Amino acid sequence: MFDYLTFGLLAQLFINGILFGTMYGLAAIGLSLIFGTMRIIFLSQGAVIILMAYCCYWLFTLFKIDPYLSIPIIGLAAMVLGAGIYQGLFRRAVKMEDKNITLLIAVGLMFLIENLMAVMWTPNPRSISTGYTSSSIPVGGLAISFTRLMGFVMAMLSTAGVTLFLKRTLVGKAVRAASEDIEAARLVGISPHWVNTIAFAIGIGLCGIAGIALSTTYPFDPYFGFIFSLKAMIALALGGLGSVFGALLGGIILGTLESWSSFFISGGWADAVSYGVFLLVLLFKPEGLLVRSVKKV
Amino acid sequence: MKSKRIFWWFGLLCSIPIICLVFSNFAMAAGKEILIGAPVHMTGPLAPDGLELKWAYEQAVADWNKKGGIFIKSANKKLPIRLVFADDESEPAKVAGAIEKLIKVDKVDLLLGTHSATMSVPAINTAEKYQMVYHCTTHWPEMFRDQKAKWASVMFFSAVGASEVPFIIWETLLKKEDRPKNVALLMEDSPDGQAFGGGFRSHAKTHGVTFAVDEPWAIGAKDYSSMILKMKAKNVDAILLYGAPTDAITLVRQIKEAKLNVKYMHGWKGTWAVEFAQALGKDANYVICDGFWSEEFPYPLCKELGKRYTDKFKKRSVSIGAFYGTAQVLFMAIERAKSYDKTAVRDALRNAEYKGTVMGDLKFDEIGLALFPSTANQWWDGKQMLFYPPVKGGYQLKLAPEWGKR
Amino acid sequence: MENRLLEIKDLHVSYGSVCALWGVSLHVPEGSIVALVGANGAGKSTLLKTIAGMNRPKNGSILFSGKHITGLTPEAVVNAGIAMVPEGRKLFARLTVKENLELGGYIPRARPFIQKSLEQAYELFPLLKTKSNQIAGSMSGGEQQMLAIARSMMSRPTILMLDEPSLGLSPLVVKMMFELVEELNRKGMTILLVEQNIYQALKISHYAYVIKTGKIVLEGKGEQLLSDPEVQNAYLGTME
Amino acid sequence: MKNLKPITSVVLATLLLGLIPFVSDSEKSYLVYFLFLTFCHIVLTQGWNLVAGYTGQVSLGTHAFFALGAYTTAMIWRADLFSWENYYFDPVTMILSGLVPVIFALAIGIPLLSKLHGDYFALGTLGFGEILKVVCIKGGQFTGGPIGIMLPSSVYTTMRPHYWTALFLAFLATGVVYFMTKSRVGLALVAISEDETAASSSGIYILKYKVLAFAISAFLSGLCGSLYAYYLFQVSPEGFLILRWTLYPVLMCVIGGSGTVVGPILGSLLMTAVFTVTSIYLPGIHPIFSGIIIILVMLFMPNGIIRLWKKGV
Repeated sequence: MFDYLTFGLLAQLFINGILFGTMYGLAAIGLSLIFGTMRIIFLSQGAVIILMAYCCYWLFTLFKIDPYLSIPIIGLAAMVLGAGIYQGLFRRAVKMEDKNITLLIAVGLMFLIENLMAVMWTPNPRSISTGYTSSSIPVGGLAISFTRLMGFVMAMLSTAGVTLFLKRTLVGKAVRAASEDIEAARLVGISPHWVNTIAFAIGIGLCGIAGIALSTTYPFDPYFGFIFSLKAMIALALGGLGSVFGALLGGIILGTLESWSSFFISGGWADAVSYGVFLLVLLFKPEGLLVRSVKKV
Repeated sequence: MKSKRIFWWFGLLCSIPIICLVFSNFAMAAGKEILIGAPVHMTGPLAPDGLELKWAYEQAVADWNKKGGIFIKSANKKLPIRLVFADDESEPAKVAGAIEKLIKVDKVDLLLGTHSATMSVPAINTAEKYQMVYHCTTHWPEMFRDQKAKWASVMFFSAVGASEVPFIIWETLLKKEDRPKNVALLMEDSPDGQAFGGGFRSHAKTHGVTFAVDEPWAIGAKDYSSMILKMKAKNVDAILLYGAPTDAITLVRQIKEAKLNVKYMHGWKGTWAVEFAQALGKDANYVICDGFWSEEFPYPLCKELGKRYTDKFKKRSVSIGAFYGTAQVLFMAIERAKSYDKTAVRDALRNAEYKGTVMGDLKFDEIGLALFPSTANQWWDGKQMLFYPPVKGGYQLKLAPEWGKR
Repeated sequence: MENRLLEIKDLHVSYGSVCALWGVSLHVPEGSIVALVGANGAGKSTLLKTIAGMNRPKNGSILFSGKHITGLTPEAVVNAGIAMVPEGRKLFARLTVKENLELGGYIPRARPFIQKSLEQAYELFPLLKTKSNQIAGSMSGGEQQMLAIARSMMSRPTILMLDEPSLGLSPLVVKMMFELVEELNRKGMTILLVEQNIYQALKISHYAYVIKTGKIVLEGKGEQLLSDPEVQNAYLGTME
Repeated sequence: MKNLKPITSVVLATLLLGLIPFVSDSEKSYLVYFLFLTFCHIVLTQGWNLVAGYTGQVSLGTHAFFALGAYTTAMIWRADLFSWENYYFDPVTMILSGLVPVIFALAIGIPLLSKLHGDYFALGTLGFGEILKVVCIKGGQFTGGPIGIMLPSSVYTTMRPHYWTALFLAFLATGVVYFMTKSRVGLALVAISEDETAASSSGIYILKYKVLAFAISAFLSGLCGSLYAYYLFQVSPEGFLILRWTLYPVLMCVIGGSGTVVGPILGSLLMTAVFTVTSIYLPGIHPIFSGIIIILVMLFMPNGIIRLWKKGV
């Protein structure tokens, strides 16, 4: 039945899965910070990614700025936007016990962003077409998509950057501490609002990077993003909370899973397989596949 | 105390819309105009199509009103047409609400249809409940027949008929040695994709073609490399695909990245949008798209409609004529019935022929169904060039060379 | 007279409609150990949390070195110089020992001295230095309590509040813990100690308050209370 | 006496609302459709309220149970399961459409609720809905694939049965929530949402009550799905298995005031009115306004309208 299977094909399938999964991974890292510190089910993340993709598109068509050169501009703008979203929308709500409120604010924000984009840029799909769009690099008989490779590199660099920030700087350590136990963090003098603002800024900043990676690889329309919110959530659950690298790896596992299941079963079932695995993980190892259980003190 | 006041304010705010709804049955100036309602997608994922539909309906109304409207016997004069729209939010459950609103709040006389089969089924069901004329396009005749609607009418092509197009093209326009040997069928997991898929499979049998790859295509999937690898492994040289524009763009990009050489790529729905060509640039060349209509059709008004569309949207369309034609046929039916009474208009749309529309001559059967042929166009430098049905002295189909040799 | 470092006047705290503290007044002189003892649910932890800024009092005032700190955020209270070792230690279990300590010095006042404070902490607890890269959650209970105290010392406080430091520890470690508290006090630290282990707490404290259902019912010198028949009957009878 | 007052007023209001189709022509007035929609929303919202408002578990699977109910109705009808003449508003079909979701709720509820807390339960139920969607799209003849199952719309005569059934279901849902909260079960549920460890130590077998609440919620959603299938005459993944059928109830419940009996009713009425009116008067841009309204309400009235009122009294 699978007589056309060769080693090269499998290798290509594997690489594609990894490259594709980093996209989910990027979104999942951002989510792990936001969800980790504030327990917000931030469904508007996909919409923000698309918003950033539109910004990238704008810079490209209006000012002829190459998408990869716009990383610093968009990254910074996204961070400011993230801080603004926290201060404007979530500052009051995170204090409240009821998690539904933050969930609903996120939903409201999603409606708002999606439809604002539809009014501003029309609902027609947009895409960025450059010299390197749909070009690929041949490596030993395999073809590796250039834009996706760049996406992978960007994901790796930003994961490394965020990891360094969280591990090496005092503020980063404070973010990790707050995501573990916000009450204890307050008792050592960590201001939750400051930490949350930073978590949001980085989380949305990563959305900016994901937006650039997306806009160079895919065409997009205002409603394109929701699936990313869902998949990022799954990647996060696979990787486990509280670990940046885990979130990235969760995304890569998800991507590989989808790419293999759509090859061996059929394209339509890929989603069902990934959700099924997600449910199984939640049932049998809810702390995530990659997390060593640390006993709560 | 203060909170209590807020509550009363809130109660007031809450009751205003409800009162609005109750008393919005404003008496219409009956006999002064013909009021036609149309649900369209103004928001949601299908909004791009909805906005074109809206524009085309508005054009048709403006054209008729320029002529003074339509002669109505009971008023003994020409009455102008007025259109009201309702947003169906690209959602089957909401299209029902939109039609309820058009019938009950706006009290429309007749309905023009929304777009896409997913929406048409509940739309027709709802219109049927109120015995309201519902005249639409882009709804599959096979499904329409199943619905046994008494008040709706459809003008479209059948998926079965349209899906024969590629086989006819291969047999009539290509030399024997050029005909594809390993064909891949990629059909979107949607009612439309499934309808087409069934058509392709049955025609493949009669034309002696077997599909090397037959894959359903999940809507919004982002990675097609598995599919492409499968096609590569099976030496596919022709692809028939049905999918949304974003998905089709992604697919072609990934096909190029994977260096899969296909000499004949024929897409439905997703490949005709101008965004497809914009996103792909030169890579869109050689890709074939379907169409409902072409401004190169030898029918009246086609050239002008195409020009108006290009002036407004700065692009060409292969669909706008079908939308315009839908409204045009409804107005012709009112004109023929000399009345906008719904029974009269419905009867005028059954067992009737309408000549000289932008879609050519249309013949409605006893259930209110008219078929027109589907077209095939090839992208060439940003333009969809009509090559099927062949027009004299028109564009000739080109087969795609390898990616490196373009 | 004595210098009242921390003074609490007529404090009322309630959770929703449930009143937890009814007009509590007490004061902690500089350089002393003051113990606050009482049964489970008497309101001891509520009082500490209110001082730390985690609860908002309904009425009354908290003065620190003569300044009002009532209603400040926990961050501001720590920055003012009041450090708290919470009940159950509340370490950052997934962070390393060193990271836990560094975060102890997070507040602006202490941040410039982090390196120095770290050395001092290692000096006081040599064990922590050897385990500095270990994950905090993997240590034993006694070690964790040590870390919790060391972490709060990192903020260079003027007063240290300990909430049930002996909870869940073996008798030998409990003994060590109280010795440690005394040692800290000898080095000049003012300490407010909340304990259920009343005998030990009263033994080391200079002054003590007994709290019952949200009110102070008795107060006096530690040893004095220890020999008070009422205290003996009510609290110590059940103790060894 | 005091306890009877709310019951009698609700019964009276229901009876009065039941008279509306006699006053206002259901075939000509938009009001009847609007109220029908509102009642459907109330049923779903009360169902969600039972799980989230009273046990503190956020379920994002309402649309899955709603769709299961609709599919059950459509399948029974299509397969002519009982060889009856009429499946249109057939009580047995409707009750079965409520029970099938209950089976699924038990199947996923027991493992999910015993293992997961809070956010993971939300994600788990969301995952269940997505799996169901793929299964329905790929289900071939059995589920009708992406087209779904078409029902014979010729049986429709008037909207009155839809209206009355929706009203009855809304009344039923509200009644269920009311009696659940007044009974021992209800007290247990509130205890769960307040403090899980305390509730478990005081001897309440948490899982049983959580699963019970979840199952009743699925039952209500399934009934509502069945009713909506009778309205739309086509059961398709795009019409029923979309997240909106979950987000709307969540929104309406929280805006009205979750964990109360009257809050969800107010929330459903208000939000249905807001969505309808904005859709009519601001076509094309109304989701922007809906988004802004959601955010504003959550920022300034996070505990719901009902609590605003209670504070004032």
